[in-house]
Amino acid sequence: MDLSLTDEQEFLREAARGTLSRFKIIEAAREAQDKGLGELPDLWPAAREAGWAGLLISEEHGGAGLDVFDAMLVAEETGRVLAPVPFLGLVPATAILDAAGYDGLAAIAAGEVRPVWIPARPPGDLEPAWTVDGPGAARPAAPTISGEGDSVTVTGHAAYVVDAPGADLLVVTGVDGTVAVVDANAAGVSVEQVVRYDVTRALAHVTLENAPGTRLAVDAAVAADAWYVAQALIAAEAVGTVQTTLEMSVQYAKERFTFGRAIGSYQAVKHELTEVLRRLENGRSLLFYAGWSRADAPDEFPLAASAARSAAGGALDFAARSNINVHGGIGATWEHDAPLYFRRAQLTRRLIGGHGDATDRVAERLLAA
Amino acid sequence: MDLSLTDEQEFLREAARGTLSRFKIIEAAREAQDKGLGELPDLWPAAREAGWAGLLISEEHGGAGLDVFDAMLVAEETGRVLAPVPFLGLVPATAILDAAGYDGLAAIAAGEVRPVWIPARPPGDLEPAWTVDGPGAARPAAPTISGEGDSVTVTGHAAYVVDAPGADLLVVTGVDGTVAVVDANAAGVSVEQVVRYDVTRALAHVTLENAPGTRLAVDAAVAADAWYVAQALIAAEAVGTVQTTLEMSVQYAKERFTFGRAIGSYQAVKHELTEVLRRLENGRSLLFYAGWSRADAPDEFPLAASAARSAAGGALDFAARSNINVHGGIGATWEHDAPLYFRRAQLTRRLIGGHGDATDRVAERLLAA
Amino acid sequence: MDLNDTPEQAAYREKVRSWLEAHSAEAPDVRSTRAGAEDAGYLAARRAWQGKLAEGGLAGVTWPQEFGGQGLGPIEQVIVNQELGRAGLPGILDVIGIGMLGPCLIAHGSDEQKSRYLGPMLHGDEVWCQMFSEPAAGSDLAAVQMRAVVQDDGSFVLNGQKVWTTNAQFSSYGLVLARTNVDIPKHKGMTMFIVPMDAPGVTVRGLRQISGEAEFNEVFLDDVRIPAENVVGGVDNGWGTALTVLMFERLTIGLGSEGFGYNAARFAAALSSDPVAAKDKAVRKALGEIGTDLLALRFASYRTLSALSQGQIPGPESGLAKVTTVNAAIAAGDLIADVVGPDALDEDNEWAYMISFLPGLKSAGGTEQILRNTIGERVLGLPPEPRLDKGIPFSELRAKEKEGALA
Amino acid sequence: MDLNDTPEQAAYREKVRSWLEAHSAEAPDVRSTRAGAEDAGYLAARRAWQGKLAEGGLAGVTWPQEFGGQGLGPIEQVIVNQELGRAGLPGILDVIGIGMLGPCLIAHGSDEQKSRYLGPMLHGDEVWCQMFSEPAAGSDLAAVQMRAVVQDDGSFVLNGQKVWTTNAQFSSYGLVLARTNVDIPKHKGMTMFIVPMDAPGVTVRGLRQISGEAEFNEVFLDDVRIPAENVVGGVDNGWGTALTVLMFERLTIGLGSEGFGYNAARFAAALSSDPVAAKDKAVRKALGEIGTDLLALRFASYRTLSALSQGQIPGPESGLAKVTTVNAAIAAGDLIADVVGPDALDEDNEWAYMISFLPGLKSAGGTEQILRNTIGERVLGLPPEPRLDKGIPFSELRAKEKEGALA
Repeated sequence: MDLSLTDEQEFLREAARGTLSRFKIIEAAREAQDKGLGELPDLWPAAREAGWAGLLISEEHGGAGLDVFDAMLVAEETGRVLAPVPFLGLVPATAILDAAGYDGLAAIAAGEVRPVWIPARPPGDLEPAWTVDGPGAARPAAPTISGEGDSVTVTGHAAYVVDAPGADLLVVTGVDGTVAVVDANAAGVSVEQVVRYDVTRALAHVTLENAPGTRLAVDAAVAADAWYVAQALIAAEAVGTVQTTLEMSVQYAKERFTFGRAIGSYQAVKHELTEVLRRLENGRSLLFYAGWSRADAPDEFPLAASAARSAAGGALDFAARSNINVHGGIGATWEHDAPLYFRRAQLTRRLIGGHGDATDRVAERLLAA
Repeated sequence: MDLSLTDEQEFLREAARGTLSRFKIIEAAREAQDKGLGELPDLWPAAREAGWAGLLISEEHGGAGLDVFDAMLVAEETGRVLAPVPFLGLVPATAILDAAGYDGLAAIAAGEVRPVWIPARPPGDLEPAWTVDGPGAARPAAPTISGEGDSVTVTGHAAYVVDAPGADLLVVTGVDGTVAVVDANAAGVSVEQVVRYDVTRALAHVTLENAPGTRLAVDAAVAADAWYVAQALIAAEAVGTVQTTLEMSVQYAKERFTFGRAIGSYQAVKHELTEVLRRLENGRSLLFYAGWSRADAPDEFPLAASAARSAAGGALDFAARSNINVHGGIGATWEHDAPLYFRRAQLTRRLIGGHGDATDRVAERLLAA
Repeated sequence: MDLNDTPEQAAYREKVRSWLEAHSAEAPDVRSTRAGAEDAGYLAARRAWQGKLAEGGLAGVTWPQEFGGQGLGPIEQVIVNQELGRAGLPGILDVIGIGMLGPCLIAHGSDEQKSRYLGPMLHGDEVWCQMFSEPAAGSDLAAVQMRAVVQDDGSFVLNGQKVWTTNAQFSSYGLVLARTNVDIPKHKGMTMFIVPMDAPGVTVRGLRQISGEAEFNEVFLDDVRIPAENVVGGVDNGWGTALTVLMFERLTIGLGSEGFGYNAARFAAALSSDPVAAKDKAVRKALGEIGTDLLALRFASYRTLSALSQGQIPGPESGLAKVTTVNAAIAAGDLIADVVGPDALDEDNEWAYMISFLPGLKSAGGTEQILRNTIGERVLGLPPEPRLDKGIPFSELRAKEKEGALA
Repeated sequence: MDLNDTPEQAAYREKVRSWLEAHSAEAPDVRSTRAGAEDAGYLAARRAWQGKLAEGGLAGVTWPQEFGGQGLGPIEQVIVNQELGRAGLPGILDVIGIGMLGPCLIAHGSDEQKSRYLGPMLHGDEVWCQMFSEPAAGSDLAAVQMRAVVQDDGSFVLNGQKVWTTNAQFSSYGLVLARTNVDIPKHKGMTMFIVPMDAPGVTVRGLRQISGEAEFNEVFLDDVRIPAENVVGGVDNGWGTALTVLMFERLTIGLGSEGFGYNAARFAAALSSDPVAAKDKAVRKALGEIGTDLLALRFASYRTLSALSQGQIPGPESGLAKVTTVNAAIAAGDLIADVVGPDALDEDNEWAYMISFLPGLKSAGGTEQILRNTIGERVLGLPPEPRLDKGIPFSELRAKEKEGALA
């Protein structure tokens, strides 16, 4: 029984933290809120250099051949600083492409070609079809992939696709659970960037109209796995963000005095922050479950990844609000950092199925067991 | 704008409190837990004497001709002391019988014949039929009332009918929303007393097999009204019980010292008890809404009564647990009073639709508006 | 239980309604004045309308007649508020001045102050703002650090910063709580001043909230010289004067209680158009709980009005209504954005604005924790927390805090 | 990340497993011993089984070899626990003695005490109970009032009441915290005693919980005379001795953490049979949240074990697992009873038993509030609450409390 990180994992995490620390991301995010996305640093060159593009790609194709748990360690670091790096949309795409033995893996591993995954939710006991994110409670059907053989055409729409702006390749799961790759610059492809509340999260609406694509040699299990990989990554990101907000809150609670006492000495504040810690630790425990099961017990991975997202997402919601509350009125002002984490929590809660769907999926798996 | 009680209402409330104070109900309930229901006092003679049987029956039929709000004042007092008096099952029955101009009203108003209402839930947007309480998430259909004209036969089953043990008349709503009266001693009628966790709440399973009955001249609106009258009464009862538990908790929090301070001086306890107060006050406000709308804005009564039950029921759940928590370990022992209120909260939460159904009905009415 | 007016109240209501019908054409439209400094024309119209309301007896309803008021009770003020709402007309511009600061001047001001300031305040010619809170004095208001140092000529020089100042950007005067004596315990060394907002050294800066809108201001005072005649209620007596303002603040909130526009019907309407959401039991459970809370507030406010009409002043427990409102609205924002999805978070969307506004509202006017302390102690009678700062000179407090000597 | 044993651990596990396979026929069935005094035969079988486990090296795994233990680490104890669970066999009867009180005797006891008591404890011949808590000393354990007055012959006479005493009804000895000096501050005047439960003046009374079952006991001491040689750790040094017990208590809980049998699969199974409930989004939301919490605990316990295997002792934050477990189980009880209806509240129903058991469990071993204080201070580094009882002689505390002089 040893859950400690290997030396390689420690190094990967420290390197990620070091890479991201070279950028003043939070400051840039505040600027971007006033002046536009152009204020954000371009983190992709640094990410390429750090080898994040090929983390999950097997070594024979030029990648590092690491596990999803390793990618989660990086995601925790990006979450800590709200890094606007196209990692969440990338990793599930590379998981599928690697499984398919896709031709262009070397260029992808090198970061020369950046793929993005269009989130597609696997069918469940209440929703028998593959669906994508869209407005409203009824989830739209995933795109249609037509044609026999390798060359296909793809038609459909997906809203709020994370990291789609600027991507080179779209990895599209069809309503039937098959997967195709579409060149983002191909005819019939529209990638419309949108901003929703959190400037550090790149989003686009993707529309495909008879777009030409290439079918990948993977079955629906690989497409489903990508969904849970994304859930695990969001969970890891969220754990990182919660860690940051808890540090902020604790620091302030020690320094801010009222009625002659540091506010952290009052039970109301102290117990709220221990509640953040409780949720954080539960989320972190489930990151281990997700990472372990992806490698060693794949049958449990959908449950583990969904639970991780549910717990970490709930922790982030709670921590982001709590952080503002502990800071009092000043924590709810434009110039303060606390709202940036709140914005992250608000948007992430509604992306890639949303936290609510992850919780429902936990129940579904438990009820079916 | 004057929400204060009239002199008559103040008198009714004081009289109810006085009547109930003549009995050592809580002590008897503890005894009954060990030795059986025979330890409970028979409150019915006192209730008759106080005129509760005829509260809602019009004066021309020998009753007091009062409003549901007045009955709620009495219910708040019965809730304060967990009085095992057959009031909750009686009042909706008399509301229907009075509306029907039922023959035997004088004897009922005098308390010589005691009717009980079999809770029947009016159809909603998700459940189009009249249903009764039963085990499981699927609510069973209400009994079938067959036959043309006044003489009918009734067949069906209803579980956990409050105050059914010892009742003389059953007021049965059919699956079609018509209503019939059945003599509890008639052929084909079985009333099987059951105890579920709260000895102060008389319950029975009622089975009707071609039981002879008399159709009442009321439409489905009257049958539906009875459901909401019951919701309003449960809400009032719960407000009374919460008031008692809050008083217990506050008293103990002032007297119990730990680490040199009364426990009520700690924020964790203080804020929990103000949360009980907040919920109590919201519940009480909705009692006014329910009482007012029943008399002056009947279209709003289903919403108001459902909201009152939802709020007061939630308050009772919270307060009953909080009361045990404030008392620490000793509050969770058999000899202590706190568990009696907890038992009341647990059972009531699942009777007559349950709190969850009331909350759903609030949403239904709001969505339909 | 009677939700109707007494005959006297009905007659008063009729009088108010008639006046409003006769003058409605003179009223500007209803619009937020929060960022109002940017639209001088609209502000001028609101000032003029306040003047007309004052002439018609609909401003300063509860002020004594000798100061231009009507000498009526809070229930008449509520009737005026209700009729304004019913007619879709804006009320007075200077709610803070007329509701809280004017009554404080009437209670504690000198005769000269009353005759100089109350008239222009009532008629909207001079708007006032309340300058109590500071960055390090929010929940613990008695911790104000703004210094007022007396000069040889008896005047005072003020230095320091105030924050969360509503309406400062278009106010003529501020009522300022400042510290005149640091050698005595913190509640005892404060003084209340009338500060002209155009005095040299006064700087007003908008304070943007999460939404990006400047709902409040920061106000900086740099060597602002204020004559001794501008002291309200006596030197070193500022805490008592401030408590009067806070008491009237609670009363004003009790009389208003519009719930910030957060009501069950509005939230339900946002969900009923989505047929999947409307049949989703989890959505309905959340909506039912939110709706129940907000419906309770309607009759809670009737209970407050009923108490007011019998001459009772709302106790601190009325603050629980704010807790209920804010938390229900937060839950509603979460629910609606969950159903609608990220489009609800578009900055131009009404729900995004609400979601951004609520975290600030949660701590505005005192945190939920402080409110629960107060209610637990004053309503439930629970013992207070130990106070470690009692009896210690203000000048020694910070040092003692830092070394943990108080704990 | 490796959930598997090291080679050494695997070998140990294999050894344990073999022993258990060889001796399983000698073991009694697994059954609660809480109300066990009523079944003397079963208790005798459990004592005998503990003796066999001790002979096989599977009891006192972490005790030093000189006292009959194995001198191994906590991870080997966990392996034993896991293998017992896997084989469906009961463990030792006297978890409290071997896990907490024996280690305390080893740390603080005299040589005579060690040689007299540890052997019979280890083999189940003499069961021990922990007698610390009192009606007025629960969260604030240092407030114990039980008096121990020294006599002319050096012996002590004990008077007072203990409560929440597990296993007292079949224990041979109790480790008793009592007050020997009331004229010094409360943490300083306590002494730890070994008390024979059959001494004249000791009365054990079952304490029934909400369910009606006596999960704990009250123990009354009336003029119980105890010789000086039964003092553990020195007169007036009882608080330090007690802290040792509490540290081993936390370790024991960290090693066990079976979650009281509350797990996600069990709760889901209770709901999956109801097809309407299984498709109800509100039910699923609640189940998903409960399940998520309980699933987290599985890997939380692996994290604890991983830390233990590296020689770290679990910190107070491991107490958060109990908070999560209890609150998730409470939510599960509510959910299941909502779906099943009142039949779930039939006293014979497993869910009624759980619903009755949880409110007591919530405050057993320290309330959630005290735990959150400790974690906030020791893990997050937040400042402590002001302590008003410091440095005040115990004999003056109650009077000062009552007059509010401490606040």
